Amino acid sequence: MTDFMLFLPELFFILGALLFFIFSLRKSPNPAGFHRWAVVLSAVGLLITVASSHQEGMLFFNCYRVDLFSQIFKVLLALGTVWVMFSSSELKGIDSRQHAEYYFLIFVCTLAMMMLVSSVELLTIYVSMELSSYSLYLLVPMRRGEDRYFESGVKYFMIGVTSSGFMIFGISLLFGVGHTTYVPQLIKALPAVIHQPAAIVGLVLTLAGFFFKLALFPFHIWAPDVYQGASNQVTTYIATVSKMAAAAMIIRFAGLSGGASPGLVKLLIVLSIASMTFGNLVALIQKDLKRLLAYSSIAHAGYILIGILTLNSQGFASAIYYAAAYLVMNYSVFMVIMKVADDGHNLQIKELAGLYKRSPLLAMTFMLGLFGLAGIPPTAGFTGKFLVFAAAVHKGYLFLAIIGMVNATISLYYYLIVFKAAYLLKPVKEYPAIAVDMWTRVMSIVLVVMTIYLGLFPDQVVSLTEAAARTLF
Amino acid sequence: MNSLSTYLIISALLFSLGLLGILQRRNLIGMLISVELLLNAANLNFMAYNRFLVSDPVTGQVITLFVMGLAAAEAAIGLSIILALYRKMHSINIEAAQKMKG
Amino acid sequence: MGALFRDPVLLATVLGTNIPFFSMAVILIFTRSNPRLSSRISVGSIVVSAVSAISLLVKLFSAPALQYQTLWFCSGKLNIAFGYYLDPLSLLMLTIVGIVACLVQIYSLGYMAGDPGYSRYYAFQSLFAWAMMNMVIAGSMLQLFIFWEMVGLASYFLIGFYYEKWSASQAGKKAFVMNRVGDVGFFLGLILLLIGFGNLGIPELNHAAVTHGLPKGLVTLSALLIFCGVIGKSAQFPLLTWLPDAMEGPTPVSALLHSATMVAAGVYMFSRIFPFFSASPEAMQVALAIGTVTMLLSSTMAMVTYDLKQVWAYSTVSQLGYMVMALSAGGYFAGVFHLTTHAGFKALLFLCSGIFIHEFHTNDMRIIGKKGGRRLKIPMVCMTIGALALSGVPPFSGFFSKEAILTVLAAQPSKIWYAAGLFGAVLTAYYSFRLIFHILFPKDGIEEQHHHAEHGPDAHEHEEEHHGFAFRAMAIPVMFLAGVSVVLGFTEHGLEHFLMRLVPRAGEVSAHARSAAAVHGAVNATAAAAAHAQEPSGSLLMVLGISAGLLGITLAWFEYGRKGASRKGFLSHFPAVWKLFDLRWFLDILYRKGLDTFVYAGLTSLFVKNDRRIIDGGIDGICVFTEGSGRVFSFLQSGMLQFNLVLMVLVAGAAVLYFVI
Amino acid sequence: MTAMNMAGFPILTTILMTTIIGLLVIIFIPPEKTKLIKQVSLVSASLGLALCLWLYHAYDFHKGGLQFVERVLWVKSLGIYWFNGVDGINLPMMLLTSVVLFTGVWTMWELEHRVKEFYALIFLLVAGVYGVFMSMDLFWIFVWYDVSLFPMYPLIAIWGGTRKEYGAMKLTLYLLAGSAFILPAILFLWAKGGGHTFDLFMLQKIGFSVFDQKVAFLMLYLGFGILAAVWPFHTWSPVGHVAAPTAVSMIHAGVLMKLGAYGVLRIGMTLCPQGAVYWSHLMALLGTIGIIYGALAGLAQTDLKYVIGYSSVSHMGIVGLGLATLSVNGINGAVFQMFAHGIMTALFFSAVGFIYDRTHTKVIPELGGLSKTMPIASSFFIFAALAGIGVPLMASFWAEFLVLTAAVKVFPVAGILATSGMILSALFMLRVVQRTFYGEKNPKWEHIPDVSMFLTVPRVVLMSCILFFGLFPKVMLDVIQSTVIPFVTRF
Repeated sequence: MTDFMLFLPELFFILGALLFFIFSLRKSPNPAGFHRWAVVLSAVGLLITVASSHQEGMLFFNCYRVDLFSQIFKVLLALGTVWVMFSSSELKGIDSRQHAEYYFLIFVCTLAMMMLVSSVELLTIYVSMELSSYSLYLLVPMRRGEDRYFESGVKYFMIGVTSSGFMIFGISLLFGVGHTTYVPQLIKALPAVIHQPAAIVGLVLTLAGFFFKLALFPFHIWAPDVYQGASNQVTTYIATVSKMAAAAMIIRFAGLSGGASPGLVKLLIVLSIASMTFGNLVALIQKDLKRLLAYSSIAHAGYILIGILTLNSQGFASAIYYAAAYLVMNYSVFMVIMKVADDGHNLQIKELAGLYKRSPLLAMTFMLGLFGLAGIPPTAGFTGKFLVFAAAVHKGYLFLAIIGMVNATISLYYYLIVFKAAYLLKPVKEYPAIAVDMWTRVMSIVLVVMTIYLGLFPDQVVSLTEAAARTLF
Repeated sequence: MNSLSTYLIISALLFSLGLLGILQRRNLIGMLISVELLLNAANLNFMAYNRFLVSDPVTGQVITLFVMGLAAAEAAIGLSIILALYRKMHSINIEAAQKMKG
Repeated sequence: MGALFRDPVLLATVLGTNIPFFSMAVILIFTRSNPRLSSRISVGSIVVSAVSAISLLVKLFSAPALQYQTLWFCSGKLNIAFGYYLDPLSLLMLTIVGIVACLVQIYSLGYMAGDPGYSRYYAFQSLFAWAMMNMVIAGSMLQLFIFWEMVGLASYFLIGFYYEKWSASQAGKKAFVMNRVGDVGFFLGLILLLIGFGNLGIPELNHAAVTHGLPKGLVTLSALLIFCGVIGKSAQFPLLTWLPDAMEGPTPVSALLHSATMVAAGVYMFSRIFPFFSASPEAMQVALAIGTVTMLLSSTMAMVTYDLKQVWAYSTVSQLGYMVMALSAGGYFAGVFHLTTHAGFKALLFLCSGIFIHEFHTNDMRIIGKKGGRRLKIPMVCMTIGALALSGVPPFSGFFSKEAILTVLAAQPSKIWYAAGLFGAVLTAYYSFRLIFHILFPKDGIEEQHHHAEHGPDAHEHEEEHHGFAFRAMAIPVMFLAGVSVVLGFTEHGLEHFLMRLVPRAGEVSAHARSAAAVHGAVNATAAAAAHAQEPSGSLLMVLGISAGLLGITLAWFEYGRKGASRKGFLSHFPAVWKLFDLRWFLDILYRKGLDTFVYAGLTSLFVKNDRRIIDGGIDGICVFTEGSGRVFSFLQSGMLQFNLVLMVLVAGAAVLYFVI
Repeated sequence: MTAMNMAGFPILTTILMTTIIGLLVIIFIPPEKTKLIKQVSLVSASLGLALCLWLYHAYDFHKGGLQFVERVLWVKSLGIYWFNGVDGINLPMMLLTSVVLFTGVWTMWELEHRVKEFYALIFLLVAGVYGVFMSMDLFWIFVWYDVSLFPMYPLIAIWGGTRKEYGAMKLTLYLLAGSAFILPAILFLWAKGGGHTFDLFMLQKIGFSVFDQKVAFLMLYLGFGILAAVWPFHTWSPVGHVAAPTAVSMIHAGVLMKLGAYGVLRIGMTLCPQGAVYWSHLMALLGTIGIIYGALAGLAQTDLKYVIGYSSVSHMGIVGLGLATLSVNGINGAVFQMFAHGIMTALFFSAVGFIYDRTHTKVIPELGGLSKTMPIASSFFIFAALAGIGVPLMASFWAEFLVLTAAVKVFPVAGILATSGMILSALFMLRVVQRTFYGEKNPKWEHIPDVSMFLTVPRVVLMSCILFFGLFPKVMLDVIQSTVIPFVTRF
């Protein structure tokens, strides 16, 4: 019975998925109804997740661990899902006949990721990883019309399967050197044998799979096309929710080497620097807002990695915090995008012109989101960066902090350009004022408050993340 | 000739072949097949390790079965996407899909 | 605060010196729109100051030097005091300033009547009076420097009073900046003393200098630096060119600032810390040389110009040169005495020429002569008196002071200084009477017809103007000053006694007396030498002095005075020399060129370019480079899937290799 | 968060709150009620001013040290404290901030374009400034520092003048690039200090190794130096000021530039005395170059605001030189100069701002003879120019006097060069005054009204500040040196 309680959130999302599966069998689609269902279900899901956030225990022959770490990420996943569901009210990007499937796949994907963050056994990890990927493979090409965007689906798929191939091969090597598939035992076993090439190569290849999900350089190559190609809601989902899971898994696996391999750390440092720099530099020249955010997400992956590569609880905690902050800020940006481009087209930067007139509230949310991403206080983004760099410097990587800050300055340039579009530019043609319903108002205010609150009063959250990080060791 | 390393080398070869195929084939189907090679290389690893090193003989085989299953699913999804692409672009050549860049 | 009212002296001092400031504030803030009221306020306040100054002089005539001081602020070990130091010298100077300022302001009532900037004029006059008086009674060198700067500021405003005229504002700027050049030296000297000695109190400084409480090098260096201040303020060589330009200001201003008070400030400061200076013979020698050069140069310049005010300006410079010579030759009293007399007759001369200018609306002595300048009896007579005093003809005041100076110079080991002094005296007499004769006996008589023309409708108002308020306002001060220049000379011994009287008290160990002792210590050394050199040839010197003056006058007479004189001046035979003198020995051109080439064309443009091109260019370049590299990197993200996969695999492979090997 | 020795009423937090609450109130006022917005902002600004004046008066400089301390544990795991307090160094800065804010808000009374956002951003900015000055915790100092920087972008880019978007972008990126050095330096010190406190004074007790001090101080000096317009990082200052609207220039040149110098003093010299000693020659060199360079480059400018921008460079050079001497007088002078220059520049910009609003040009040749048409406005500018020249009995004279005294003592050559800079500053200030206000009356500005009584008030406040502290420097120096004297014992 208690096991059942431990598994409750996942079970709930399974039920939700099933429900939408049934809906998808119906002849007459009813988008509004589906949306209402989706919001309610996901909201309940969130509540359940939160309620069960302090449970601990093992399931399925110790393949499945429920602890603070996993539960925090589950909460984040559920939260992201709720938000995406919330913003799916006008799902113009997707044919209304496919709405049910869309919700179904989203639920499945969230479920898979929830399982991912709690599973501590290689096969389980692989399976749930694949499950989430498959649903995303299907979600991305769902975009209606837009033939020129279709190729992004193919690219996403090909790159995805390749990197999953890497991953399973890496897992096989780990299995070979560790003689077990249980992560806790691996953590004990690996540091001893980490100097064997097989072990470290296996670890790297395994991580590659997660890097792919996190869109870390050089596994980022799908990100720009997918962000641009997928419908706004799906992009939002990929940009926010699936990042959480990836971050969680990298944190779990980076710990495997137990810090016994300086080489691995070097590799991670190189990757994080490359990722930050590449993402920011290429973002400078983007015109399409979603594509720009794709590159910025690549850069942010680099920042998260800085926290992780310290391989100590403080660093992991900061990474978790950063992930959470990133979820909030990124969503507040995307929400505004979805509102502004309510017919589901791809928003160009210049289309934001005069946003401050069309809807001051959205403009403010947007601004705070951007400044958060740029890491300007007093937003959550700043505090996240601060914690990450603090961890790095504390470990002795001063140069990482400097490079990170320089990158932050570069990134500020393009965030300011977007900000300028929203606040300064006179619109070329007169756009209508944006209809903002009550829920959106509430949502924007919630987001603004969260951004500021996390930025100024990080105390509880930080201590929570540290408690979570400690469970990994 | 029946040592672990033999199998490992073979799987490594498989893996490299698969990789080569992915990078070199322009035909999407071909790429998909090469991906299967990657997975099979992994499978071979699992079996080999399982046979030579690991105490509990089940694990590897179970994993292999799982991977096969997933591979099948993957193929299904992949083929469906390729089909859709063919419908839109009348080609299953990856070169047809390189408009998005920069 | 209580002390202020308990002590009448202090009260008089504070009130007398600061009331002009309040009048300025009141005028600027409230009564700008009401000229009459403004002038009344200003004149009233200056009268108060003058009266209080005189009463102080009388009250303290035989009292010991008084010193009031209180802590202004302290920073670390640095204690800056604010205080007054009332000794004979400062009292004398205070009186001079008070009286001259008072007279000039009264004079201005007439001269400036109807000027649009009437109120502004009086505001700045008050500002000047305030600054000058405070400078005079300052208790410490720093305080002196501060008000010294304020004096400079006031003169900046007064010179540039007609700011619509480009040349006027230019002159103001020039004066201020050139003064600044000197002041930087002054300031550095003070800082040096502050670091080396730690106290800038005037009595303390003098005492330390006399009792050799200061290291020799420090004294010399700081004395030289401080002397830069004198050079700037008293328009000594090489910074003398601002003063003639300063004549752009209204004539009363020239009379006040650039004859009697402001430019005298330099000399005053010199004599203020005279013992300190005299502790370093080297510095004194430099000063002596500079004074001499200045004196000769400027008198040569005065010989060629036809502009009334210019002549007096140059002569002012040369007279200041005299004073500096006197002081640096050790003639403390001689210098101060000449300062006093000069203040009298130079103010007189300027005010007289002011009347002419006001009357004939021109500065050119020839035209004034033509138009019948000599008809204006009062100014003509007074000006002649002034000129006589200037050229050192007995019994006018100038004679006595110049004699004193020459005596001191004669006491110098090398006689060259004395010769220079005499030669200067000749030149002085020459150029001043050149001017007088120009007006008295114009080239071909007075243009009668012109005068007849004046006998027309406007003749009445002409008459009336002679006896109108304006004329009276101008005439009274002039006559007063003329009287002063006649009698002042005879007070020599009284003044000497007054200035030196504290000497017998030197024995007492009172803080105030000490400085007097210092003065004495320094003075009687030289004075003794002077006396020793003087005894055999005292009368000879006097004869020489007088004859020098008369020689100059006769020379002028032969050239400009007598019937059928050429009225050319012997210099006109040497056009090159004439040009040289006329262009102020090319000093101005030199400065202009230097400023243009080194500062404007050189450093400034270089720096501006550097900012635009290198620094800013560099920054912008970095930005451009960053964006460009963004473009380059974006090629990594090619549309071709497999290219991207290759990239991915390569990196992964590289990582793997890195670990395997 | 557990309260620790919360000393009585949190006056400092209240001062901070006056701006933040003002900000919130403004956000909730509908944008069309401009009058109300202005009134609200003026009220909250004057509230801050009153509190700061009271604070200044209540500070006991005989006791000295840190007073009105508020200390609350904020983030346990990192050792971040909500830790505010005033001492002789930041008290004048607080006062300066409040004065400039007050006058700035008043000066912009005639603003009509997007009033609400303007005042909101101004208050955000000033909240940051107050925060930096009052806070004694490295984390908060940095947070407030950034908070005070980024509103500059919209403020310049929306309400600015010449090349506003270029100027805004340049200034913002430039200054935030500075913080790319500051944050790592702060974290470095924190980590070297054991990584359990950001409290300035707890860190001060930990003796950092000399090498660490050198590294950290250099980074801090570079980072903060950019904002203090240290040569050669000064070029943003003219460009930015030219672009910025009046009140923003006032606050930026008057207060924000001081943040840089303050940061060097507060963090760098407090935590890394050895580093400061090691780098002091560099500081002196750059400071002196700044003084001369700024004045000379200013000579050639034709835009009023450019001129002022360069004069700021020159004056901040004096601050730098003063800090470099590491002596009581030098630092006293530097802090005093920060205050004096702040007030002075504010006056400059408010005068220029008025002229610009009326004539719509800042180009000196186009102006000229202005003192005929607008005597009062001109007199403001001329007054400021005199203060800039360093005329005695104005606050900046004392500052320069102290700094130069110390400089001649410690770095004779630099000191003498800096002193001769007085000539240059006189030259170029008077040149500007002459070309702008003197000369023939310009018929173009014939019918321009002069400053109204109402708009005179803020300028008069500033002028009286300059005069007051010029006549009674004691009032300020006693406060400053109460902290500085113990401060310099550590060099």
